[in-house]
Amino acid sequence: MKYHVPHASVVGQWNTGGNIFLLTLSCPEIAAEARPGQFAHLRCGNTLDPLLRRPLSIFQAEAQKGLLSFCYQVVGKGTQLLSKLQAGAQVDVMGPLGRGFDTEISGKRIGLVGGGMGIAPLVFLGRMLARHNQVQGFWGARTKELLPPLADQFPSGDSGVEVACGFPYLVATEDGSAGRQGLVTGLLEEWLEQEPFDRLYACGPRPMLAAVHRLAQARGIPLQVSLEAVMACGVGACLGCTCEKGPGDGGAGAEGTGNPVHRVRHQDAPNSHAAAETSAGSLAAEKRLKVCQDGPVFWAEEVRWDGE
Amino acid sequence: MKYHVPHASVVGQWNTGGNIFLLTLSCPEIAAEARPGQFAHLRCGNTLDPLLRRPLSIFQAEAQKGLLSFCYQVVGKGTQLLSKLQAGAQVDVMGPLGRGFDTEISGKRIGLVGGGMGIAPLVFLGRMLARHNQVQGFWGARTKELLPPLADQFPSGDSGVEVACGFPYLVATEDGSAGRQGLVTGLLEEWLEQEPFDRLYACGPRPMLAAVHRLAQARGIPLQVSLEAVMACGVGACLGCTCEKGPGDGGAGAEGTGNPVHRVRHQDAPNSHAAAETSAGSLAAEKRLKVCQDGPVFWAEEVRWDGE
Amino acid sequence: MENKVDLTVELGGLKLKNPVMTASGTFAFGEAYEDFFSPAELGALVVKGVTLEPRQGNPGPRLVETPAGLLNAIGLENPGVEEVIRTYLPPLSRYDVPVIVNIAGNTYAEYGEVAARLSKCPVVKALEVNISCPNVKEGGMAFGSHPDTAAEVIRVVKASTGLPVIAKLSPNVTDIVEMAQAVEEAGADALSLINTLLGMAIDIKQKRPALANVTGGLSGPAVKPIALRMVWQVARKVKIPLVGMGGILTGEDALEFIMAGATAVAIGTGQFVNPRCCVDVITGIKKYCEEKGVKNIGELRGVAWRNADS
Amino acid sequence: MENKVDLTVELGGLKLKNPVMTASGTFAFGEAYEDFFSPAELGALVVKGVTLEPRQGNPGPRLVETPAGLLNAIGLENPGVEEVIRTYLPPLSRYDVPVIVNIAGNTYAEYGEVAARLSKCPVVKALEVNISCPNVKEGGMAFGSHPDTAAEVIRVVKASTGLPVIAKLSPNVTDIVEMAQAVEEAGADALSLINTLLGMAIDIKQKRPALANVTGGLSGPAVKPIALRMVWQVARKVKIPLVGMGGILTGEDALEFIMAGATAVAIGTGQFVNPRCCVDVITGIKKYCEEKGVKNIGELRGVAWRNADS
Ligand SMILES: Cc1cc2nc3c(=O)[nH]c(=O)nc-3n(C[C@H](O)[C@H](O)[C@H](O)COP(=O)(O)OP(=O)(O)OC[C@H]3O[C@@H](n4cnc5c(N)ncnc54)[C@H](O)[C@@H]3O)c2cc1C
Ligand SMILES: Cc1cc2nc3c(=O)[nH]c(=O)nc-3n(C[C@H](O)[C@H](O)[C@H](O)COP(=O)(O)OP(=O)(O)OC[C@H]3O[C@@H](n4cnc5c(N)ncnc54)[C@H](O)[C@@H]3O)c2cc1C
Ligand SMILES: Cc1cc2nc3c(=O)[nH]c(=O)nc-3n(C[C@H](O)[C@H](O)[C@H](O)COP(=O)(O)O)c2cc1C
Ligand SMILES: Cc1cc2nc3c(=O)[nH]c(=O)nc-3n(C[C@H](O)[C@H](O)[C@H](O)COP(=O)(O)O)c2cc1C
Ligand code: FES
Ligand code: FES
Repeated sequence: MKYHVPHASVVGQWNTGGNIFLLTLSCPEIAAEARPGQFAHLRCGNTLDPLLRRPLSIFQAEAQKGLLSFCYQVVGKGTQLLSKLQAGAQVDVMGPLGRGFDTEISGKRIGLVGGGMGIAPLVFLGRMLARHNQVQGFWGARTKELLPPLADQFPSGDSGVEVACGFPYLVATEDGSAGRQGLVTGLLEEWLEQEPFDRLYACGPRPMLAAVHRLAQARGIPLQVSLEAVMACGVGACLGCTCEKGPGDGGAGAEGTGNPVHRVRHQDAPNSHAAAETSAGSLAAEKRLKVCQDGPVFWAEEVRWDGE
Repeated sequence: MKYHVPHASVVGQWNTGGNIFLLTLSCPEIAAEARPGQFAHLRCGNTLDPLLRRPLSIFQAEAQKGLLSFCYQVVGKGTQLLSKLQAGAQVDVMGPLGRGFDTEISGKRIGLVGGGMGIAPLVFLGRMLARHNQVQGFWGARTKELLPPLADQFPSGDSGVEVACGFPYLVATEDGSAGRQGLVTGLLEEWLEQEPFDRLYACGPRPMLAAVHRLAQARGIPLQVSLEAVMACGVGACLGCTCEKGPGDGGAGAEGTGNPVHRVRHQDAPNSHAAAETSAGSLAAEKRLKVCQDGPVFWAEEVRWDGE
Repeated sequence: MENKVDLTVELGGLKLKNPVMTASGTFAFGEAYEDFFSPAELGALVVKGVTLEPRQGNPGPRLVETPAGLLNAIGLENPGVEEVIRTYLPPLSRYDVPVIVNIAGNTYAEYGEVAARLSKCPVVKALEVNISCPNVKEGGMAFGSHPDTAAEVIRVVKASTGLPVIAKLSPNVTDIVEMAQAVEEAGADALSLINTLLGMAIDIKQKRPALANVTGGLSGPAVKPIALRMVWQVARKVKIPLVGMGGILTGEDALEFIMAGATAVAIGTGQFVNPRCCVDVITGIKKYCEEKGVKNIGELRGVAWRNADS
Repeated sequence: MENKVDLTVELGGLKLKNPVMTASGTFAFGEAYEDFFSPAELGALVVKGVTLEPRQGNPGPRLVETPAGLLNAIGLENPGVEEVIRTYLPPLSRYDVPVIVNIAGNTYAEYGEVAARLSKCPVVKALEVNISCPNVKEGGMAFGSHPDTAAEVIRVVKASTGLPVIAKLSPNVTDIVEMAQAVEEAGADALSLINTLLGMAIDIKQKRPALANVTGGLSGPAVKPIALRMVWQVARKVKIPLVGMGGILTGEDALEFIMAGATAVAIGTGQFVNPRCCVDVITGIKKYCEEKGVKNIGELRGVAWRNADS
């Protein structure tokens, strides 16, 4: 079930110092159903400029407290307006939207690879997976200020949200201002030389995803990636966000989509070619993938990489 | 001189309870030059919707403190956005604009007739005129909530602005919720039966202005009116606000315009047909009146009433 | 409530319970917004443009936001008429709402063929003929830019179907009235106006067009004044009913179109802003009518024309 | 600073110190914004449309705000060419800026007559021929809607003046390229695009058109995608330079037009939003060039075309 909450109230907003913000809303409906990898679609301001909603990954959902958090970077006018909201303000939110990460896995070694704001959904995912699996995070960014708030920096008391990862992670920055200097995929590659993973999850810029895909493919490790696209509707109505389909089918799906169309059989491996239940709602099942509805999380094989 | 102050800071905003607000800005440039009857042109919000500025009469200007106040009613999206601003916020203001009321007068009996938000500029005017003249106000509104804040209701301490009228006034409301029940022009007419005025000033809805004009004309009392018009530029550039010229010329001008084009000779009576200095800037001197530049204050004879 | 104000309208023989429809291409095939409201609340459901063969559409990026507007260059991505008939249309019979299918083609014959096939599909209650899509080289706007070709498309479609035919006009023309009259004469039962305005944006960081397709179609509140003017101009020059669209987000917006002469309205981009936009528009219209003592929505149709004349 | 980036451009023989001009009708006759910046900072000053006889313009209301846009129906209010020459133009000689006068007429002969009279006025450096005003029945858009009449106006004006002639095109046409080519062939030295789009708004409380004139011209950020597309389409199809306008508020907006192929840009509605808009646009362009190492603004002209081709 997707919800439209026109007046979710802001519980708190915290600025990490750079232009990264952590926004917490009281929004019990969405908080109760949100799964890692899903997103919400937010109006930024009440006027006709900006006109469209902005998609933000769910950074944390606490069903008991009814709280929903987002971690975002100010890049343009929408996020700029969002960043001005103070406790008590109201926001128009839709969610939870899209297909989240597959979390039906236990007793495995799992690697999470996040670049920049792509780390946001992986923190949520990792906290969940770490209960039954051995999770290792790899976080990368251009520079320190572009890393989302991690456990030690975050004043959990204030907004009532806890974001301590609860699993170990390594950090790489391109300028060396935090963690190792270099790309996060470098960290991953070194790790893989020592120790394997049973599954990888990645979210970040497309070149990073492509690199992780190459590493995973070479070693036969199942990989889920979360894609970005410019979106209008966020619910599969406009076909604005579609991308090309890869060789693998969508049958080896994930869960948590909230959309019956995508409640497909869960498979542990991505290449099982299980027959997906498709339906009229999913044009993309035929030709192209809707990032907002069939994704944003895909098995790497579902996506066309074209030698990237 | 007109100023553009892109970041005037909000000192305070006070809601009278209904949908009338009193906004005070720190804006020394404009506060130092603003004269009663002039207006400022404000951006409401920072996005492209609403696109245009909104004209608001100057309700109070305190040169020493550098404070500028507006008294406005929320009627649409611009004023709605303005009303959300809190102390510390910034507003983009242009001003002071237009030709204000003639204040070169002393030792006279003066009547001020204001309807609704039209009272705002007259309070500013009356405080100034009351120093050297005997001033009587007549304030009218549909109902009590639509009267701007008057002395007894206004927490002058908080925003640092004093708005006690400093002269007597009578109130009429159409529903009788404050003062006498009826139209403000009724109050004026009764008063005129007892005691004359040497000059009248009026600001309010057009039908009220027309009624005051008829009363004044019948008794030969010089009258200045402040007109409203939808405006784009506010400085005489777009010709969007023009209105038709009446039989009287603009020579018997007022002062405080800040625009050399309008620094015309001051006359005590409106019908003196003094030769106005016109210039290239004033198209309206030829054919039509620009409310934003030739006004918003006009001698009643300068305006075409057409039997209104 | 529903009984106090009569919101029913008639559109080319089709009776709608209220004048609010979806705009083609913004509602996919009907179920995307199911969690937010039921299509049964709509006057009519207009689905995505359908062509004879499946189409992949244009490469991405396909969307750019502009001030109070949206540029799209989807390029008529659709699974083709056969697949639409087999898979997408049958589930729509569960809603109590007339389904209108938007069609496009590369040639006159294709328009005719798509129309003929859809006519056999019982759930389809009318066809909206897109002669105005700015985002594909063939099927689209070329037909809609000249009265002769526009009329010919409508004649072919009319000859291929017994269903009511709504001609959807392009705003990218010098004289919208001439276009409207041409398709009316060719037999159109109603007109939809407007489709999107051809526009573009440039990404100055990359120094290239922001859309992969270079140009796209502009929709949303930015274009409302243009759409409304076209409805106004056409309203008195044709006898067939008009569906007004372009930037409608609220009941007030819809009422402007109705007062300009539209019989019904459609919501496109507004739906992306507010997932309950259609329902909010219906509610807004009803509320206005109740407050103003309007008994039948028909009383408001073209009322601004009468007041401007007087 | 000024020396680091070369912002000079040439427009039909006229050398401008930077590519930023005012749009006709939004700057009156040059002094309205004097307190905010000096016209001498501009590339060129384009003044309000002038006709042979004085015109009172349309009754009010003449303005309605729309989403990210403005509808105006001024109706070419102006004191007539004689009064303009006598009173309004001479004071402009005090600024070090080329003055361009926008002209309109009811007949070909009127266009010619106005052009001839202005040519004798030394302060005038070029004429911009408005064949596109949507707000007057005669002089305006009718000429600009057909290539033949548009070309004839330009031929008549060219025959009446030795000044550079800029043809200002209407966007309310099916094929802007055809219009551009027709006036180029008729001798235009440059093109301005675009004038306003014909639009309207309805006041639903009063149930009548919001403008007394019923329709008006839409300008501002809402129309930018359409204006930019027209500049893009025309840029490669004519040899004469283009002045791009429509919704420019920032240096970024201006750069989009330049990258689409415009030689200069003009600021209209943006001026009402920000009284220092023109100067801010100049600064914005300069800053971009400095940051990107652009030495001469000409390097950016049409660059998006080259990048889209590759
Ligand atoms: C499923 C999904 C989840 C996302 N989750 C997060 C998140 O958790 N945290 C976060 O900071 N950001 C996230 N994003 C990106 C976020 O949506 C954009 O940064 C935001 O929409 C920008 O809005 P704006 O108005 O501030 O910028 P705009 O003014 O719209 O654009 C500024 C710049 O950002 C680019 N941009 C705009 N929209 C997008 C988009 N959808 N994807 C990529 N680039 C874009 C533009 O091309 C432009 O260069 C997510 C995007 C998607 C699709
Ligand atoms: C010189 C001048 C001085 C003014 N001083 C004051 C003042 O001191 N206090 C105050 O409350 N208001 C004043 N006004 C009116 C004020 O400018 C409008 O109320 C305001 O612009 C409305 O903006 P909005 O976005 O809230 O409403 P919109 O959404 O723009 O419009 C809402 C309604 O108000 C009407 N409206 C819009 N603009 C104007 C206008 N300029 N004049 C009249 N009606 C308008 C519209 O037609 C519509 O019906 C003044 C107007 C002028 C021209
Ligand atoms: C994403 C998108 C896809 C569209 N697809 C179609 C289509 O397939 N067929 C069609 O006739 N119109 C299509 N349109 C045009 C709309 O139906 C409508 O005419 C236009 O968007 C104006 O209305 P709006 O401003 O309410 O969106 C599309 C519009 C958008 C925004
Ligand atoms: C109030 C107003 C008056 C205008 N008057 C004229 C005019 O006299 N002659 C003309 O050619 N264009 C006129 N225009 C059109 C502008 O010059 C410009 O082409 C158009 O507004 C688009 O640019 P913008 O979006 O920057 O305003 C006028 C526009 C406005 C808003
Ligand atoms: S954003 Fe509309 S289909 Fe994905
Ligand atoms: S508002 Fe532009 S001339 Fe008065």
